[in-house]
Amino acid sequence: MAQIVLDQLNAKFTGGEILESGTTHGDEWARIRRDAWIAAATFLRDDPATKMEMFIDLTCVDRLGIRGGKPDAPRFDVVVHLYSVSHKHRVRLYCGANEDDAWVDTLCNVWAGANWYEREAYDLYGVRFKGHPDLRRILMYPEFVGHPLRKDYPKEKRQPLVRRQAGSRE
Amino acid sequence: MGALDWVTTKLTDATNWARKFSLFQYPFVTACCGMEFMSVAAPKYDIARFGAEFPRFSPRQADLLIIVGTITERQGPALRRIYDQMCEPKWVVAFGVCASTGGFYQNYSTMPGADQVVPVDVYIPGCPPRPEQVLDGLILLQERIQRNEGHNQVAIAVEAAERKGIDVPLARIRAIGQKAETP
Amino acid sequence: MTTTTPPSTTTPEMVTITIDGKTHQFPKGTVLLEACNAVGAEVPFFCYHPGLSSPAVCRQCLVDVKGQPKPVPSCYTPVADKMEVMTRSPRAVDVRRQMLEFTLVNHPIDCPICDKAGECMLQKQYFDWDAKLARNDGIKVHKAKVVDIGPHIVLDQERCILCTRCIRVCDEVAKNHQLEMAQRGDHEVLTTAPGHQLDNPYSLNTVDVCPVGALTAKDFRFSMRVWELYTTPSICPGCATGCNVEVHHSRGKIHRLVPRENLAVNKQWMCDEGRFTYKRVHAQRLAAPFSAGAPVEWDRALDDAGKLLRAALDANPLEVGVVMNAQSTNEDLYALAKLTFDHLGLGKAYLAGLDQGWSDDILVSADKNPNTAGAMAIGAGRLRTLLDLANDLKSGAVTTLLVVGTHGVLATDAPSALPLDKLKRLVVIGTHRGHLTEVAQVAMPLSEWAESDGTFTNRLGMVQRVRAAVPAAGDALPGWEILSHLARKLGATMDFTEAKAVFAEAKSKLPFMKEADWGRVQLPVQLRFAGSRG
Amino acid sequence: MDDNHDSTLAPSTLPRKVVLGFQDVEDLTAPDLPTEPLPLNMGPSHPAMHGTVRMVLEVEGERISSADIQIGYLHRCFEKESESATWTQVFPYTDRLNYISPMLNNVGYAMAVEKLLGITKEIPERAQFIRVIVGEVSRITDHLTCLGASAMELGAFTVFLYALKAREWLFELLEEVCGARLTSTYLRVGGVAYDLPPEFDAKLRSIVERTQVVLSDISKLLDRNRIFRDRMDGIGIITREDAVAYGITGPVGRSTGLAYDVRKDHPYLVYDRFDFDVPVGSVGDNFDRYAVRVEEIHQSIRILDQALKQIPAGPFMHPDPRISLPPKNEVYNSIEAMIAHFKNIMDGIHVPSGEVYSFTEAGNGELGFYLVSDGTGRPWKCRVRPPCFSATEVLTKVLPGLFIADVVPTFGMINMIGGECDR
Repeated sequence: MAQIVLDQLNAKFTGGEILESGTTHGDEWARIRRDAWIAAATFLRDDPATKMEMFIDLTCVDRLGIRGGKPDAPRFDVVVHLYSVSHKHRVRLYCGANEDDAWVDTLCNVWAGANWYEREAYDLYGVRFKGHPDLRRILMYPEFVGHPLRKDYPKEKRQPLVRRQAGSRE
Repeated sequence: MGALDWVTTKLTDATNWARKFSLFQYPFVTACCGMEFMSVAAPKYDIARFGAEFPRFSPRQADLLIIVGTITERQGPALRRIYDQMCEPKWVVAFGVCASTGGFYQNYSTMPGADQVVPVDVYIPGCPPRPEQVLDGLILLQERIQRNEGHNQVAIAVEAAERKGIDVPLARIRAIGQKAETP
Repeated sequence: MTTTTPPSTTTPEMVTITIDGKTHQFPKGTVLLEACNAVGAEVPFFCYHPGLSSPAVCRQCLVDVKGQPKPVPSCYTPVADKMEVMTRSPRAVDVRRQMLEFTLVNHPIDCPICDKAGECMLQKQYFDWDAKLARNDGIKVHKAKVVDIGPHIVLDQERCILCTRCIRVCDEVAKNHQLEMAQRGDHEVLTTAPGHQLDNPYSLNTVDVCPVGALTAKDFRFSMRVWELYTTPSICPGCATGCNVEVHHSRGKIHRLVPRENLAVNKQWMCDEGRFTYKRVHAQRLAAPFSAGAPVEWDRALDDAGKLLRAALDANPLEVGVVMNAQSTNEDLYALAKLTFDHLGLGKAYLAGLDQGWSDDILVSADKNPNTAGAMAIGAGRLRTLLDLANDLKSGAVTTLLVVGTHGVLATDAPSALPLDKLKRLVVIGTHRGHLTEVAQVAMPLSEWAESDGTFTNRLGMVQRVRAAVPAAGDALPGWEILSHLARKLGATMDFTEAKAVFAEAKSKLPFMKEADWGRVQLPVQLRFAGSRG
Repeated sequence: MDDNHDSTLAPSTLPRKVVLGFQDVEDLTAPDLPTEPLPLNMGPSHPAMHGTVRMVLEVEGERISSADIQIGYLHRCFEKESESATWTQVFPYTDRLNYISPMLNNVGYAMAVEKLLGITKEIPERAQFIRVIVGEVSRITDHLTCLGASAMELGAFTVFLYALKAREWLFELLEEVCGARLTSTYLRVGGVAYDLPPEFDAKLRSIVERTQVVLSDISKLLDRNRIFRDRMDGIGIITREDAVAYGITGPVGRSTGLAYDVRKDHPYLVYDRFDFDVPVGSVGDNFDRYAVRVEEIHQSIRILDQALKQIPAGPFMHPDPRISLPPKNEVYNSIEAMIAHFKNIMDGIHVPSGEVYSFTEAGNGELGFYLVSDGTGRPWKCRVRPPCFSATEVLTKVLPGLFIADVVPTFGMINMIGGECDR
């Protein structure tokens, strides 16, 4: 359906910036090299044939020890979903980042909406977004330590801000 | 002095009777249960029939804190502050399982029951509880009030304990929403 | 089994066969079922087991072979040249379904109360290959539900599907024919000889190989549902054999050990004794640091320990002794050796460990310590025995002792041969409470084998990976961490931040760890999602 | 259908005059009024903040100069919980995302898993119609609640009572369908849990008629109401460009003139068989959002009417025994069904490994589910794309320049739902 988007991408970026691309379950996706992240996004937004002007979603996947995954794949994938209101087609972009240098360039200057989504991804996964205007935690409180949606964060590890004196329940 | 006892007990009964039918509630509405709370306030299950129709959105004017919905760790200090701002005598109702025990949210962010932070008089289970259940819980509370029970007695005891030097939960509340260290 | 054994390379001669239309090459003599599973044309089975002989009694592995009048049991048929196998042909699938239906006719509706439910092969095969509703609603044949056939095992004859795996385990692994089939037809039952019990030292393997819940371990049954369990690969600390095991745990508590396939060490088996080594992780643990008999914070304990040792070193380094332990991981031992010999330049180091025990020529080794070989290699001849230590203590040649790992240093509680009374200073880093930790000036909690990452070196010199399965008891820390803190207190620079770093350094220094591999990070897998273990 | 709906109220045909109280805006901002910046904190326990948002406003006099919206007070770890639950066990969590319209979340999630399973086309037709019907009913409850609550926050308590009255009827209908008033968990992967109850058709029709009466009452109360209009007209304007850049969809997005409705642009289930319109605003202010929601309720009613006419008989669950549960009496009486039930419940449906993004039109806009499966019975990742997250984000840009009193209606018309925004 949106094969045109991938074709445009592959036609524009011939220097190996597009690591992979394909269609699974009817979704077009492309894996972008980290240094071309902004360029690819801007191109998709501005190119008349793709015109991905609507920012749908940005999140992150932690592939720590995922069964069936490639051993050398990066641990984190920043995943962006884009939509073109005029052409009514979508695309999903991946950008890998490894644990030791978990950062990706920010998309805030391409789509204003990316701001909070990137804050969330940073909050829950600890992936930094270079150039983000105000990279604070958004869902968790500032005192929270760690990044809870990482696979190695225990589900029930609470970090209370306040507790009542034990035993004072009637 | 029997006579005096008689007078005082009757006096307490009278005040309690007055209190239980003029509960000024502070609905601390956070989540799904709020929808059912609306239904309770709405015409069909008219909570006004029990003298608790008047929500006061200022803790200073309320004497019944209804905790409606999930309390997260981030919400905790705010809830505790609201509770501390209410004047004695005060009562607390946990509306729904999330406020009672955390419900099926057992994870890093949700608090396993609002009673981790404030003492609770009546727990209303259900996810969310049906309005009938809520009214039932309210009646339970009214009976407690008539019997002169309720955690406000406990709160006084806790204050006494605190005066004895047991550490004060309030003191452990940090200012909410400080700026995070930007990376 | 999830992994099939690679075809034996005894005969170099290869044969070409066609499986589901694709041609493959296999060494002559390969069992057809293994060939099929190796190439992904999965064939179900009950009675077949990679480590046992195949009697072809369950008829679940029937496949069509061109030219054969009827489907053949693939677990019994060796591959032959130009063989054409159809594992998915309608006839084969239908025949397998009918056999499965037969198996289910008399199977009790026990899943909700059955310990095997969740890792049951019968459930798996039915769901993968049949998934049709029952066609008969006759009365099921009833047999004995609770038969106490051994010290560790309970038998439920109704659930048994007569695959005879357990019989073959006793015959071929334990070399001890203790189980037998009795009766005929739908009254056939598994049983022991009258007056005898299933009590060989490998009896619990029958529970592992049992595809259904007929044989259940007394130690485990009704204690935990398997889909609540998480599994972490590790090594059995029971003896120097170093059997590969899976640690099954939930919410910080270990519930059982089961063997993990490693053809070079323990194949698919382990001994009953080893299965119970997990109990020591949760019993009598030293949970907090102690100084002068009172529980203290870590910093305080380390300070005191540092002061003690510093004083001793200033007084006379020759009187300072260090006791290593053959139960410690290579990492702990390496860190200790580095501190002792390289940094402090001490001469008196001793090796402790559990006493010798019984052994056989199957798996069990007389040396009951998992890492004696590693300790020896790291000590490089500088380690002496506890006997020497006793003498040194008597003669007063050693007045200060640093003990890392308490296993077997003393008899459990009573003061034993070691004359500790002569000691001026005693610092103990140990896992369990006991006389030693009580008399010590400073005692610090050490994490057990199942609580820390590291490697063991077994009697064959293989360096095998131990993984942390459960959080450490109380404040316990791994040895290398405690030692690097202690080193800092003693003015030595040994700052390891993770076990992997210790491993890497040890690997670069020690020849016997050259080929060792740390392996990848892996999260504990929930058994419910690991599928049936079979 | 639109008889008792005042057609002069179609968005963008209304007389507009940006007034505040009875003074012109300019008078309030005369330069001679000395002001100094003052930080003002609203929430998290502010009656109009739905208990889950904290706004740190900086005001100069009455005017807001900057706004810092702090969400996350209702972060219930939807993703972490989902990762430790089977695919079916995630449904209860989806109920509590947008808890005013749980059915729509159920639909979105179920369709995502089905897309990953590759059985989207095989869902029985009756199940698809049922999904549409309960979904639209939920949409009506969603909009009714939004309207009523916002009106109440502006002092129109009667409207709240009217809206709640109608919502109560719909809740009771849903209760007959799935046994729960609010948190339904009615859908399953491959269909729905139960068939529709008897006389559902008649009941729904009568409720719809009564609801339309209620709607006209609400319109009469609000549309000519000066207090209401003053807080609505020209307040909190969102431009179409912002809507696109921020990814704002649903009523809020459409109020800006962005004619994007998943049901129209990418029809799913059987929405392509119904004739309905997508109301679109022109200014993007609060009143457009109000009008769009009112109009959407009418469109939902149209869809319901057609769906009730077209719904076929037949199965309501996918036949595959590896997806749907066996009949209960079989489970208790035969080992085969017992095993099937056991595996379905304990192992969960085994979804092949892969990644999909599936999106539906929920009460607040495009509700997306981005699922990652590693081939086991539980999601490796179950990301939900919350529609009102973007809409709340844009407030940081919309609020500055408004007056403090405008925050409440603007925020109310954004219809930020804590469970969905914070997840």
